[in-house]
Amino acid sequence: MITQYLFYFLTFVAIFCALLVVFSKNPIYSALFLIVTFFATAGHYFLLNAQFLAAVHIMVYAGAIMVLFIYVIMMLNLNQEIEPHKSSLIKIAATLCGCVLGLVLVAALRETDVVAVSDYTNPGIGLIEKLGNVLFGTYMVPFEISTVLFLSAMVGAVFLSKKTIH
Amino acid sequence: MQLTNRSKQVADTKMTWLERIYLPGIFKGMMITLSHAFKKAPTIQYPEQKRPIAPLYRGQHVLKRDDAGAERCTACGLCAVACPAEAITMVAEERAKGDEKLYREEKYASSYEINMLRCIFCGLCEEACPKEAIFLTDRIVPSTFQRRDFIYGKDKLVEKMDQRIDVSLRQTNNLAEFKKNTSFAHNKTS
Amino acid sequence: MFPIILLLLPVVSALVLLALPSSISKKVAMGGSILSLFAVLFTLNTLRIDAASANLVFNKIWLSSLGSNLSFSIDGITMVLLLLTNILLPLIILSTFNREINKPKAYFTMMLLMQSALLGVFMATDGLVFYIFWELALIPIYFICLFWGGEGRQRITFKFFIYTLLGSLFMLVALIILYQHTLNHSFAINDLYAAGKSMTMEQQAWVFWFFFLAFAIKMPVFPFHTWQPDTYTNAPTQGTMLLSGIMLKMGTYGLIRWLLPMVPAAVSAYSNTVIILSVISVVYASCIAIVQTNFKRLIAYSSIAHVGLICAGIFSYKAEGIQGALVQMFAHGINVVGLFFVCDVIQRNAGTDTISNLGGIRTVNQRFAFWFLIIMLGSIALPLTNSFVGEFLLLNGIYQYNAWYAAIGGLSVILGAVYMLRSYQSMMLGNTSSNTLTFASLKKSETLFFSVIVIIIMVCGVYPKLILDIAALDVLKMIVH
Amino acid sequence: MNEIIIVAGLGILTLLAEIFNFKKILMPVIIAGLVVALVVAVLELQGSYFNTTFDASVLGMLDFDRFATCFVVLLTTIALLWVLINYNYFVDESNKADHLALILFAIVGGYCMVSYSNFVMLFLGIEILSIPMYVLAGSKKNSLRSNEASLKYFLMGSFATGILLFGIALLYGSVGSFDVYIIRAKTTSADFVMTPMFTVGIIMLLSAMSFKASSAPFHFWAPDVYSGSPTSVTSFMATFVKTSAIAAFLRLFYTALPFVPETFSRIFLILIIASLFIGNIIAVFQINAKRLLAYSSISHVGFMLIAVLFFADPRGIQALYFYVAAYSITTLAAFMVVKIVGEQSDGDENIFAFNGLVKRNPLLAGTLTIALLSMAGIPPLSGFFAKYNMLFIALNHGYFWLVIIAILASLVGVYYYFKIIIAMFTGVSSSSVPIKITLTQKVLLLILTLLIIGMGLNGYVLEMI
Amino acid sequence: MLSSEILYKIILILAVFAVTLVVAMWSTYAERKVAAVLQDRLGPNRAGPFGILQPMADGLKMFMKEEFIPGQADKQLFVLGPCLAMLTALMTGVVIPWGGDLTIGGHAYKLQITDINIGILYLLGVVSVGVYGIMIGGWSSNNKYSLIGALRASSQMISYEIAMGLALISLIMMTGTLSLGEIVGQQDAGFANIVYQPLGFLIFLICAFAETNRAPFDLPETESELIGGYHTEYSSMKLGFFLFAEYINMFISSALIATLYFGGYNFPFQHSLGLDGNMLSMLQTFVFFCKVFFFIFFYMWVRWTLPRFRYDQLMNLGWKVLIPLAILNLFITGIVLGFRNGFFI
Amino acid sequence: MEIIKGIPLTSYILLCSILFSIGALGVLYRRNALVIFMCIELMLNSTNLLLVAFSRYFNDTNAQVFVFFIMAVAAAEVSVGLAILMLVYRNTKTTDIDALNKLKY
Repeated sequence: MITQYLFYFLTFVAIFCALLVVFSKNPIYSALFLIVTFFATAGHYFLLNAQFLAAVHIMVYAGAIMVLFIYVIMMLNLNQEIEPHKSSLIKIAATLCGCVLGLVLVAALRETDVVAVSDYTNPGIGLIEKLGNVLFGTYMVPFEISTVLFLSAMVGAVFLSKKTIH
Repeated sequence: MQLTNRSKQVADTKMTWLERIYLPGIFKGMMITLSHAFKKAPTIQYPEQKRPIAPLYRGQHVLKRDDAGAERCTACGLCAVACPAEAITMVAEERAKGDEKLYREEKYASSYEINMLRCIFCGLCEEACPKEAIFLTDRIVPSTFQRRDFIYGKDKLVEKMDQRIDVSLRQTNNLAEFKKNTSFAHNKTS
Repeated sequence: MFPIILLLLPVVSALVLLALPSSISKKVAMGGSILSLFAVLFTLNTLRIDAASANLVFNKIWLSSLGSNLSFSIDGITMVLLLLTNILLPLIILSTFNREINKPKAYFTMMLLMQSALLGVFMATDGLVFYIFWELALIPIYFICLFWGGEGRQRITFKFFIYTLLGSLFMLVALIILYQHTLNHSFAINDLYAAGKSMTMEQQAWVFWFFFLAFAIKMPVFPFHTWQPDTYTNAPTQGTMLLSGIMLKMGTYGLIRWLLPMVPAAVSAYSNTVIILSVISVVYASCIAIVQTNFKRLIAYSSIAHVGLICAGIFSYKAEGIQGALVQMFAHGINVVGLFFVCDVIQRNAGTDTISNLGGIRTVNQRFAFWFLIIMLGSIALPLTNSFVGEFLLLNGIYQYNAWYAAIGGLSVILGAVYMLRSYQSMMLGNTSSNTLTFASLKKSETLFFSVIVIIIMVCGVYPKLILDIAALDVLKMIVH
Repeated sequence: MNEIIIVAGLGILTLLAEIFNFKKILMPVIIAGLVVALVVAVLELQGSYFNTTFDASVLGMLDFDRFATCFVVLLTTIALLWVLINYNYFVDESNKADHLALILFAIVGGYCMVSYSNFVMLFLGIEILSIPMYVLAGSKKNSLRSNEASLKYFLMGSFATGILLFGIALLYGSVGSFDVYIIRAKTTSADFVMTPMFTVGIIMLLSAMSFKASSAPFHFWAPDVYSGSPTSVTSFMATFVKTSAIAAFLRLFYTALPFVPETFSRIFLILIIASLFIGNIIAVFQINAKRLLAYSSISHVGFMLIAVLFFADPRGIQALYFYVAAYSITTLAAFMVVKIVGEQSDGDENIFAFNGLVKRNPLLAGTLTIALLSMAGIPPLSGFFAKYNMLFIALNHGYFWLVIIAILASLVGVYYYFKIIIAMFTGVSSSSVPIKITLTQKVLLLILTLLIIGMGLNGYVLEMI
Repeated sequence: MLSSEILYKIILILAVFAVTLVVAMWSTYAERKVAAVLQDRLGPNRAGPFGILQPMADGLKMFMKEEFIPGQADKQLFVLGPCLAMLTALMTGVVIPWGGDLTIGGHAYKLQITDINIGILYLLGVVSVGVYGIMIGGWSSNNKYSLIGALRASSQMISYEIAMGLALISLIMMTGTLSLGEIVGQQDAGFANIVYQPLGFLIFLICAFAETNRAPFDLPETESELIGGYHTEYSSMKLGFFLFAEYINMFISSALIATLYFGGYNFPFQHSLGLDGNMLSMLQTFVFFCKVFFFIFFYMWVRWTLPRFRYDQLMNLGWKVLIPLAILNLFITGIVLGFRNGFFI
Repeated sequence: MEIIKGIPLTSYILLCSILFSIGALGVLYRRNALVIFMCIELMLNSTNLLLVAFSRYFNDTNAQVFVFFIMAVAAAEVSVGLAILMLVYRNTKTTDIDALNKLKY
């Protein structure tokens, strides 16, 4: 029972805050609402018994990514959104597009009857041991390859942020 | 030019590895601070404990009255002239009939102000005074919040009859001798 | 062996030419082209002795996954065109003597490459190879026109290029369709023939029209001709000669070699339409030629008229018609090159080729007028000139198909006479104008050029068997087949 | 896998070069490394060596089958040529090591994209390729255009990544695996029902992949990014990145979802036709050479997608491979010339900068002409054979009208390619100073020209895969 | 769940909160007192005996002060900042094991609010969220100094979190668990982790200093340059929250250091004392708090010994020294573990 | 575990679809590059949630590992993206993408 209420509460928070992310005038409010959305998602993870991911989610998204965002907003001092010539036509079109996409998705996926496994005899899938085994077993190669990704992201970020000397 | 023996020669030598990791240095520093924990605190709890003050301590001024309670000051202005900080101002007035009890001379200071923020407590006013009217005492000028409160008028400077202030504490023998000399006018009794 | 030698000779001479200093480019190019001419004559000899000689065929495995092989062969029909090409090329190069050419190296390289490509088109017996050479022939001439052409050449040459490319792309589609119907997935011409015949009528119709579009644009036949007069006028003289003298024949050759035997059902169904188009083309072009004020444009339109007749003759699908077409192709090539050289000489000496600005050249330069006269007569198919044989045979063939068409087509001879003679009259006869007063006498090379042309005109006119014999057998074979 | 290790190692070596200061010999080392990678790939292709060094767990993620190895060979060749062509670009660059490392990492991403057998690797490969590209697009840090290109590329690219991921998630939801072979087994089994979720997932995957391959109508970023980025980077994007993207696109169906192109052929046709027309028609109005080439590349994607649509055709994959190879080599040549010319006119890549190029440097003009003719599909250049194959396949499947559309579109294409050619040959240039190029550049130009001419005339590349 | 257990948990939560708050309150007092002691002074001694009631007075003063929100500030966020700081500071206490089991009525109760299996990750997560309070507070003040303070705080915390995480990973590799309860349990059986992870401990210690914005890493609130940094504009209890949060963080990080590296509530020879369970637990809790107080003292000790870093030095230390060191530590740990598990043989 | 009993998988799918659409809407609706970027993060996040839900209902760890990789990539992307944003801001003093119009012909 309580999980259902929790589910609805978290869902409401997630969607409401996601909407506020889009419609807040001030970028920092967008960022803060996004953080709340992330927390709601993390709550969902907990509900889905993926504690490890929930913690990592908080650490990575709320703890690192959004801090960077807010850091940048602060550094660029984007207090008030400056969108003077945003034509309402584009706004309407964008809203329409988004709504249509949402409608299509919802309509298409409304009736999905996914055959879920009925027995949850193996509740440990969200646990770190299990995840670790899969990650370092089956997914060894992508794990190694992702280091290349990080290296390139790092080199790239450093390169872009360096001041050029003429 | 060497002024003291405590100066240390500074050299820009390359630090050794051990110095560069700083940990031993930090440890040394920590030990130094820790060692201070075991030293006796030299604090004096002021209102309760007081430090002894020097006999020559020059504190807040006082305008003395004579034994009969009349103000000694005749508003000659010598103190103001002598004051290097120009902290003293006064207004002189002629003694009115019936005020003989109040003022010793025929002329008196109707207003006498010392700006305590300017005063440097040098004591020259005291020395200049021919009437033995102004003295520096061992009292401390209390702090206040307003600037104007530091301009002391006669209300604060002239001693109250019921709280006579003993100025003899700071008076050296030489001075006492000198002031006892009756050939000076101010020591004459009227 | 011969095909590949013929193909590579111009390329080799182009390479040699590139390696040598530009001052002797002309001579090298000349030498190379004459060498080619000898080679082709030698081939002709072989063909006469033994038409089935293995040396006349070249076959090499090439893009096997595409079903295409490097295969060339030479038969009588091909031979006529090879001969034409290799005779004309020395002449065209000769026409540059005494002319200042900007960047001669590139110019002659382009020409020699063009020659190679043209020979490839004529000799190819593989669909893809044919297509490649077909397109390849376009590139050098495009650059010749673009780089050495006259005012406004960017637009005009581009139009020309797009037109021909459009046509050839449709031909490519037709080739692919044919290829897909071959049994053993091959582009070999015989397989394609077989495939074409095996197709349904509707498919044949598509293939037919796609092929025809490509050839019609190249020839050109009304209503695909609009690129031609502008391009002829605009191109440098040698470019025009190449275009009209040889390239044009690619279209007519294509009809004979690729279209007619490929989709017989469609040919018989649509030949009427095509012949009507051709006849319209003849009359229309002739009429327009009459009102032309510019001599070069006039030749261009006359060329359309001639080609129209050739096209009609071919589609009559009679031995006479095809024979006539071959002879006329040869003759037209020679004549039109001669005419364009005439035009070039006039242009150089008088500074203009507007007919009304000229006049009385005969009084200034009689020999030139004489050469011009003979070439002109050849062009209007006077008996004893080479064209006469061709036109006669063509009309004969068309007549067998339909007398009315022959009658209307025959108008071309009369109309041709009208515009040619009129222009000759107003340019050569009458009073000299300020432009023609200083008409210089002919240079040695020019005389040589004209004499060769005139000799060929006369010889072929008097003894047409020379040409007729080469292809007679093959034409018969084709008709019977 | 060997190539991945070699190139990733090279990348790390490059970063170390910055620290240990051996930047001088860096370029030769990298070129040598790439050559080694190429040789290894070719040896693998011939099946002689190296094929059994990695166990099944590696192969569960990456599958170096013939398809993958062939594309690895192609990608390595492109990369090698690119490095050679842009040798000068790196000589006077202060951030040489950074740039090179990014490029090398991007190459690793490309390898992953052509050899994935699990969607994780597809996703990672795309990202490893994209992230260096986002950075390199903005590598001209003081140029507003470069910045803009970078930002647009980045935003659009991440958006597409989001869509791709959602598509993968939905696909997973309806099939239950990320492994392409399992997906193939499940989706091709008899009792597989196409749920709406599956369909939506596929459509999202398609959209994202067509974005990465810059096919219309997901092409908006391409012209801006191509024209804003430094020319060297643009040439990398137009060749290497596009090749990887198209290969990944094809591999998706080749390995995982063989029935999808048929089932969703309408979507493909829309993509193809839109690419052909949008690419070609908008290119007509361009006056910036890089932008023009960008639009032309969009139209080329239209052609490539024909082979993706009909990949089940016995010649489908071959045709695509050849097309991509021909297109890449041609584009490399074209961009090389554009870059040299652009440098001469202070980074201005307008078509007018090409005016009278033939007088200033015939070799450059010649190479560009050949390249453009090849792109226009004029025989016997490789571009012709490439397009020919595509038309052939389309006809094979009875898409007659598609062929007609393709032909009309490529005729339009001829128009703008010739705009540059005409400018080169007849335009009056503002300066008549001859453009000097180094001997290496000359040799490279010649090699590229020969490749463009020779690739089609020789069936090797076509039959390689 | 048993209702008694729920009741117990509620009591424990309240107790932990209370203890945390009390410790934090008296930490302020301790700070001043320790400072005085180390500087040969007396420190606060007027309020109550030895000034022990000083925190009360301070708190009272804080409450009585005027609430002031700058006109240009973002009102909501200005209030949200200190609240967040306080919230995240308080959230960390739930996973720390404060002592052994208490047996009441035959039922064993753990002296730990919850022993979730990802305890360390939870801690890292909460700590990483902790920076928001400072950032939001600093930004919403609309003051240059506050903003710079907030920027410094965020970059500093993010930078040092990495090294801290890496140091912890070595520890996790060694212990093989993320649960703090288990880590403490393991140290009961063997040596304290400091013996195995001296370098990791050092890194963790330094990072803990940086994460709590304590001297010598108190760049975000440097009085001399930033007039108090992110809380320049704050007054009254909102300022109190910020200060309080800092002390709570200090307390919790001391507790963490003790738990992770110094055996938690264990002490040598505890089982040979012959005490019964509950007594032992009490003693253990006492020992644990002793350890914690030592580290709190250590914090203060360091504060009054070492001078503050310059900003670039701070970053250099974090990125160029600590992270490589942590990676080295990780590497060494990996190799040693590999040898121990026979991976290389 | 009956923790998710009573909540059908469809609910999660719908939730994720809606979140995804809101993200996409934001990308189209907003002009500020930073906010667009945030909305993209929102989209990635909805994907993560969807995968986790699937993983729970399929009892399959693979999806969670995939989420792990998505998070990793998102982090890398953010670092590069913000660097690019800063770069743009340094030159234009704005993050409004409409101000970036140098690349129109």
